[in-house]
Amino acid sequence: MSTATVDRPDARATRTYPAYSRPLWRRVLLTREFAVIALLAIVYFYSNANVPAFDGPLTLYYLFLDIAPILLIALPMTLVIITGEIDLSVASVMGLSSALIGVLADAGWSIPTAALVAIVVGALCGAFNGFLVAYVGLPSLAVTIGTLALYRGIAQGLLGTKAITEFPEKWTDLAKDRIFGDGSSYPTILIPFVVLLVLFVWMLHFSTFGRGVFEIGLNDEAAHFSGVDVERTKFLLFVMAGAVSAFAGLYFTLRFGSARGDNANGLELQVIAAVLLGGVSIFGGRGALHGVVAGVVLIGVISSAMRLQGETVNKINIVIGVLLVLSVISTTLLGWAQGFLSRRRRSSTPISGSSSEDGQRRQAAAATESTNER
Amino acid sequence: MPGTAPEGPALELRDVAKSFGSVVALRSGSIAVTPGSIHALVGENGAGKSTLVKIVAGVHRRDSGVFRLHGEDVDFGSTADSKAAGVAVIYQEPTLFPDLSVTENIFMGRQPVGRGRRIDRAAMYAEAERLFQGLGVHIDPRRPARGLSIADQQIIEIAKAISLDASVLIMDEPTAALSGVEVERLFAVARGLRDQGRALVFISHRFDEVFELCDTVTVMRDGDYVSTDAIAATSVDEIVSRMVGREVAELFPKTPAEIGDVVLEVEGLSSLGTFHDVSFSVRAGEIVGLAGLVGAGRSEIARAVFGVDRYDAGAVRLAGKPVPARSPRAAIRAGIAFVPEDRRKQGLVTDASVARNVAAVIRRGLTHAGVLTNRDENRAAGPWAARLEVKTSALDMTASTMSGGNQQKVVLAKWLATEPKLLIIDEPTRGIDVGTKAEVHRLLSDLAGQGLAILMISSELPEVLGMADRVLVVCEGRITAELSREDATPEAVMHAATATTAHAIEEEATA
Amino acid sequence: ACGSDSDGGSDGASGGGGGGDTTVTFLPKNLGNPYFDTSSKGGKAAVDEFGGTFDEVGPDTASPDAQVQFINTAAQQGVNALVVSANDPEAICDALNEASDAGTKIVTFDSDTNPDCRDLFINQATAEGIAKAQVDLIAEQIGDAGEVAILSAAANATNQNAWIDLMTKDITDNHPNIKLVDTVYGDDDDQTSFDKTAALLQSHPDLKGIISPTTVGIAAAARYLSTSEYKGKVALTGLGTPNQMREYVKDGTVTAFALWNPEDLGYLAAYAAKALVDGDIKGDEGDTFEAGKLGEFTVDKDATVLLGDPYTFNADNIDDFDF
Amino acid sequence: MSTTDTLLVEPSAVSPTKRIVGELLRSREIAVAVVFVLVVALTTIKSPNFLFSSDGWRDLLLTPCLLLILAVGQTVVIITRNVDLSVGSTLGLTAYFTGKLFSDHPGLPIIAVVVLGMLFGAVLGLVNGLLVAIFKVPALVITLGTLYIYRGIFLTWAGSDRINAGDMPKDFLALGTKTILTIPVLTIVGLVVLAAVGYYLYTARGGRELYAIGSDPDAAVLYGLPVNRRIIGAFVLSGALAGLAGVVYTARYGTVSSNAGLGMELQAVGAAVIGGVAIFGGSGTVWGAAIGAFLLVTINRALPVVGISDFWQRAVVGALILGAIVLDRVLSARQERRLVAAREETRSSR
Ligand SMILES: Nc1ncnc2c1ncn2[C@@H]1O[C@H](COP(=O)(O)OP(=O)(O)OP(=O)(O)O)[C@@H](O)[C@H]1O
Ligand SMILES: Nc1ncnc2c1ncn2[C@@H]1O[C@H](COP(=O)(O)OP(=O)(O)OP(=O)(O)O)[C@@H](O)[C@H]1O
Ligand SMILES: [Mg+2]
Ligand SMILES: [Mg+2]
Repeated sequence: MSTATVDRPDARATRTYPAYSRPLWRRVLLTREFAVIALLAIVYFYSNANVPAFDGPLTLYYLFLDIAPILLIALPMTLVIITGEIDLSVASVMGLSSALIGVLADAGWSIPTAALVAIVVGALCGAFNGFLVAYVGLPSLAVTIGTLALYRGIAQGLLGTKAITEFPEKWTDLAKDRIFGDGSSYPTILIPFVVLLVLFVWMLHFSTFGRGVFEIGLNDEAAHFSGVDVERTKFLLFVMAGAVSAFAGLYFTLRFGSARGDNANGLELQVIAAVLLGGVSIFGGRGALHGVVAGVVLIGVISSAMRLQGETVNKINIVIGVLLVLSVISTTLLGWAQGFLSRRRRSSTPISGSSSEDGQRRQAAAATESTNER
Repeated sequence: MPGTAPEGPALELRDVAKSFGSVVALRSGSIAVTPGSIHALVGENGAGKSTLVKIVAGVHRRDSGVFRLHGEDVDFGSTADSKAAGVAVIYQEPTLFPDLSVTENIFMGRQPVGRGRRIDRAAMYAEAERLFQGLGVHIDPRRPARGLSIADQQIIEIAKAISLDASVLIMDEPTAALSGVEVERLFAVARGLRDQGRALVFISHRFDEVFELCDTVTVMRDGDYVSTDAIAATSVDEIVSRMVGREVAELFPKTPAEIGDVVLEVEGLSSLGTFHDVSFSVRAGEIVGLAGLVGAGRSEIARAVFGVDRYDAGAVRLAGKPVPARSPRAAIRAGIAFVPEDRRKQGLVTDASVARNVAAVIRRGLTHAGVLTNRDENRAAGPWAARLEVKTSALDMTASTMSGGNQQKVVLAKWLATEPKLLIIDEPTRGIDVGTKAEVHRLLSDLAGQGLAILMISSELPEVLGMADRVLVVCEGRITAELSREDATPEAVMHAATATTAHAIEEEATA
Repeated sequence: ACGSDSDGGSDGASGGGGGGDTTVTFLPKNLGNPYFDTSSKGGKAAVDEFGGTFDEVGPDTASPDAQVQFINTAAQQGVNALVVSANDPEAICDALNEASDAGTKIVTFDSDTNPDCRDLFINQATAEGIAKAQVDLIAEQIGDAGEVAILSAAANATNQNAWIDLMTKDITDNHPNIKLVDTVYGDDDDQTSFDKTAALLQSHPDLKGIISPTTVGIAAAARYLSTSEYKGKVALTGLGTPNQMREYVKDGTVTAFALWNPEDLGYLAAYAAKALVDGDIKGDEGDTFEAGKLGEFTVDKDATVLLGDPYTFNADNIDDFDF
Repeated sequence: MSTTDTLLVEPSAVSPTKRIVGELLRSREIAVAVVFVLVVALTTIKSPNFLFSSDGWRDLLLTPCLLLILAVGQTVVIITRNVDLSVGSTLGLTAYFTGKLFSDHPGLPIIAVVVLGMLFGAVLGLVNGLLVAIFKVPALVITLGTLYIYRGIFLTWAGSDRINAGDMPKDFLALGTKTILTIPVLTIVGLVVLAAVGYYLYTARGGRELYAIGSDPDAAVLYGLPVNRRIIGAFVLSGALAGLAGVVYTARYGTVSSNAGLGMELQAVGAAVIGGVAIFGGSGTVWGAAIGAFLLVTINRALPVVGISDFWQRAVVGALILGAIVLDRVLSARQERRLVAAREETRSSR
């Protein structure tokens, strides 16, 4: 082992450590996140050049409108999955929020108050999930399969056959407005998204709370032992997932000008697929928001380009599925390749005294050595 | 000497090498074990002992070198192969299936089958009871493995290995979690197997055990073979200096410290099923040792004080102020640091970097305007890692790549960084080699000298006696004795530790 | 799906122009629904006849948001005409309007949107006609008295709900002895419709008849009835395709059911789209256009074109049809 | 050695029969079964037809059959600490495959089609198993991927082609409702599958190894268990059973359209969870999952009968799933307290 030099350093000789074991470019470029971003760039530029009408003014605008709910929900979902939990009920919360806004608007409430109530109810739905998962200690997969049905059922029960479509034009237009005036590709929904993105990036990557989130995912017992409030952290994340989902439900309702109990049915799997594609480990403990955002946009771009090519949903599904499978097995494939390369190198050079410069490969090996644990 | 035995070695490895990625775990491991002998394998943490064991077991495949079993070249691709060839292994980390019954754990994959390959449960339970009887323990063969104490788990592992009826039995630190009585039983079983002509390999960091049980000892250092000697022809000092390649300073460098005010007061602490009416106090500059048998409930007391576990009654005060129950964070704020007994599961986030681990508890104070960056953590963690002489090439290396001793240093760095008033340290040197052990002891002594109050839990009697100013003995969840440094003799401690079971043990000894 | 090999809309910039190659995209409620498979077949036949480019796209489940994505895509491609069966009258409106702004002619068929979101609606039959035909069929089969129930598609399906309202009204007004006891929703899913039929029979032991105004629902209900003790005792009618229902008409589970020819519907929709694209019609009342083998059609009020009356299928005539 | 020591848990103090009865009474399966019986009883009081009519009796046994078969396969996978989300798509794909076989090869004997359908499902399962076992990647992600892929293949393959009752032999369709001694044939098939898998899991070495693998995968490797082979086997079984479910689907519903099996994966997981199968592997039985499937389906059928509107049904099902897992937690907490109390007792009696 590299560090096993046995002579004792002089008494209290303070040593210093380099902060990083590998150069900046390797830390930035050799990551899952970067791979997704690179793939996104490739697909985007390829489509721009080869897919008819992809370079048109509407493509990005529609793309953002379409993926906005997934983008929004992916933010809290990333944190939830990093703690090693999962929330399957998000799409049902969207549906519930949509139904609720419909019912309230129908009863003559103004949109902002109805929206506020819906978001509070969404947060409560998340709190219920969070309570059962964090404080009662039930497995989140099972709990949220239950609330997936429960919240959707309430949504459908609230509205029945009705679809409420009478919303003030002011608000439905706002959902589709563009930020920089006519012709721009950026819908207004990107404003709350960017605000939330900044908030979540800070929360996950630049706050003590986020450090706790990662630690819980890697080893919640150790996190608990060093003073991380595991329960409260998980609880809060589920509340956030609920509230953001309700907000996404609000957007969904206004964008389509239609409140229905079955709105956003099945969206949960799309969100999770996008998050996982963005490099978040389903075991928890690993992941970054830039990868997730790239993952969501990647799915959006592929769908959009394929639709423009005249492909229908079945082929798009196949491509997304294959991408998802490839994205997880790529880590293992990469590990194999690395192992193969280093074996070759070793066999060509005699076993040398270990050196510290290959620390990063050791880490990569450790990272790929994800066991079969869930 | 093994080479001189008449029928040749049962197990022989020569110049075996093994690397993981770019980590060379084993450079040239060699060992030759003759039938009818117990062969000790010793070396510092990370010397490659477990790796050698895992190669013999077929968990890993060696990169090069000779591997012979009963004179024949072998190459195991899986643990099933090694089992089939008559090799039984007790791994360093317990390998039980918590959801299955104790019996199934022993016989998994080779359950007795009756007609139609149907598992014969009755036969299996009977066989398990027979095994437990042989080991002199009482465990319900039907109970699930979940919830067993570490000692009981280790016993199951031993039963499992014995039941394989193997010609080669390898035990990787089987005694790390066992108390004196259990160790004795294990030794009796081991000697019995030796007398049946089997070859045993015994790995331990406790030299008294090595010298009591084994006949031959092989020393490893840094992935290399160093030497093999007959136990009778060597001494502890000799082996230690071969292991570390240098002289080890005094193992228990206890320096007298000035004892100050009461820092921790625990009053009437009780938790159903684990401990009762526990009261004690720790003063500044004082090292209080919690001694007792494994399973006595010492860790539980410590965990309750720190707020990780709940307790039903009682109060904890730090420097006169009450510490809220069930909140580690409140305990940390009050000035308590807690180094738990299970380093990998509780002490560290092994997949996180050294910097993040060291800064884990203090990071709240590292933010500026609510923003915390890697840079902040590195800046704060660096000096603490340096102060404890953590051996790592960079601060972003994950703790999982480090040896046990180094990991313990990271845990200590993390807690010392909080500048606590009280340090609770559970099994400070479990699974740590002599060299590092002395370092940890010196550190504890220094810290006490600086006025830190220390509550130390240890199953190693010499450690308690060597380090503690005052010894509290726990037996079955109650404090049965409080002994000053002068009064704390091994006999006094053991007597108190077995206060209620002394009778049974005597009986056992005479039986 | 059919026609997916055509590289749809590669000449996207040519929007509005009538010259020769008209691009028509069919967007049914969902793919894999035999009713729409048949209508798209008619649409393709028509487009092939007048020499345009046909494309069929669609989501895998009948939801409006998934449909909107395809409408948007059509707008981007600048297809000449989009022929849609709406999953929601309102939710897809804005998307349709945007497509319309981009120069695409919007034709709805089978299930309409709000009239101001499209250029033309091809009505398979008047809602009143459809409702009346089904009520009359069931009244005849149960002797104009007893409990009946409705097995519908999705709870929000526009056309379904319109028919259900009209049928309810028709029953109260004209059939005082018939009692409509329940409406359940099978979501146009075989399994759900099947299980909902079973539940209907359980919860209403005195049920005399079931009306299922959806092709998936009626087939599933027929399948359940044909294997149950209620076969021949509980009447079933509604809207179904002959191929799906042949089995059950022959074994006596179903006496008669209604439908228009979905192939003709698609065919007509495609020709109407062509007429709009070419500027032959604007969607004003009284406009007329030629629809190939179906002859001439006139635009009614609210920019609606009527295909004709629903046709009743029974054991005598069912073998004459193959769709 | 002396035998006078008090044992922590005394094995011989309780007679075997008493122990078995006690275990049974405490078991999760019984709790769910009781709820199931209650649901049936209450519904029958409201509407006697629900049980006491030939259709009611038949449907009670027949309707859960599809989910039962899926839940059995799902349970085997979950026991190994994995999950198979692709079963719904596999079901759809094999259902279509079955219909296609009949329409393209009208002469094919029914049994051959059943076997081919299961084989086809097994191949789809094998793909999952190989990916999960060889690449050591989470089953949740892999099977989420194959959920999309298989359904995409299904849609592409089927296109606008649809299987109607008329395409299939009458004998085959008759299987959907045929009964033997008032027990539907398909239910018998389901129960035979259940019994075979249940027997295997309880009494075969391979079955016990599945539990071991789920209980601690790392330990299973150290133990020398054939982990990869068993995991692949579990997925193949799950796939084959999903294939069988596809055949059953075709026989029962007589028509296959593009949304066959849509969303069934979550129901299968839900049935297993209700039946006490731990989502993190290592414990649970197929019997529990079977009762879970029966309960889930029967609740769904009972709600409209007792007059709960169509729209609230999913909410009730969700509440039921939550109730089941909370109940499980309460029961196991009680068990734990008992263990602690027992330890306390032995301690103070020494
Ligand atoms: N799977 C692995 N991947 C990477 N490195 C490993 C792996 N297993 C062991 N090592 C490294 O190989 C070296 C030898 O480890 P090993 O466990 O054999 O030591 P040991 O002598 O048993 O130590 P201890 O006394 O602490 O148990 C250590 O540096 C360890 O970090
Ligand atoms: N996971 C568990 N589930 C149930 N009981 C446990 C568990 N772990 C320990 N116990 C019980 O709690 C009591 C105290 O156990 P523990 O081994 O932690 O004591 P200890 O004195 O700290 O020993 P150690 O020397 O291992 O630190 C014992 O009776 C033991 O059987
Ligand atoms: Mg070791
Ligand atoms: Mg302890």
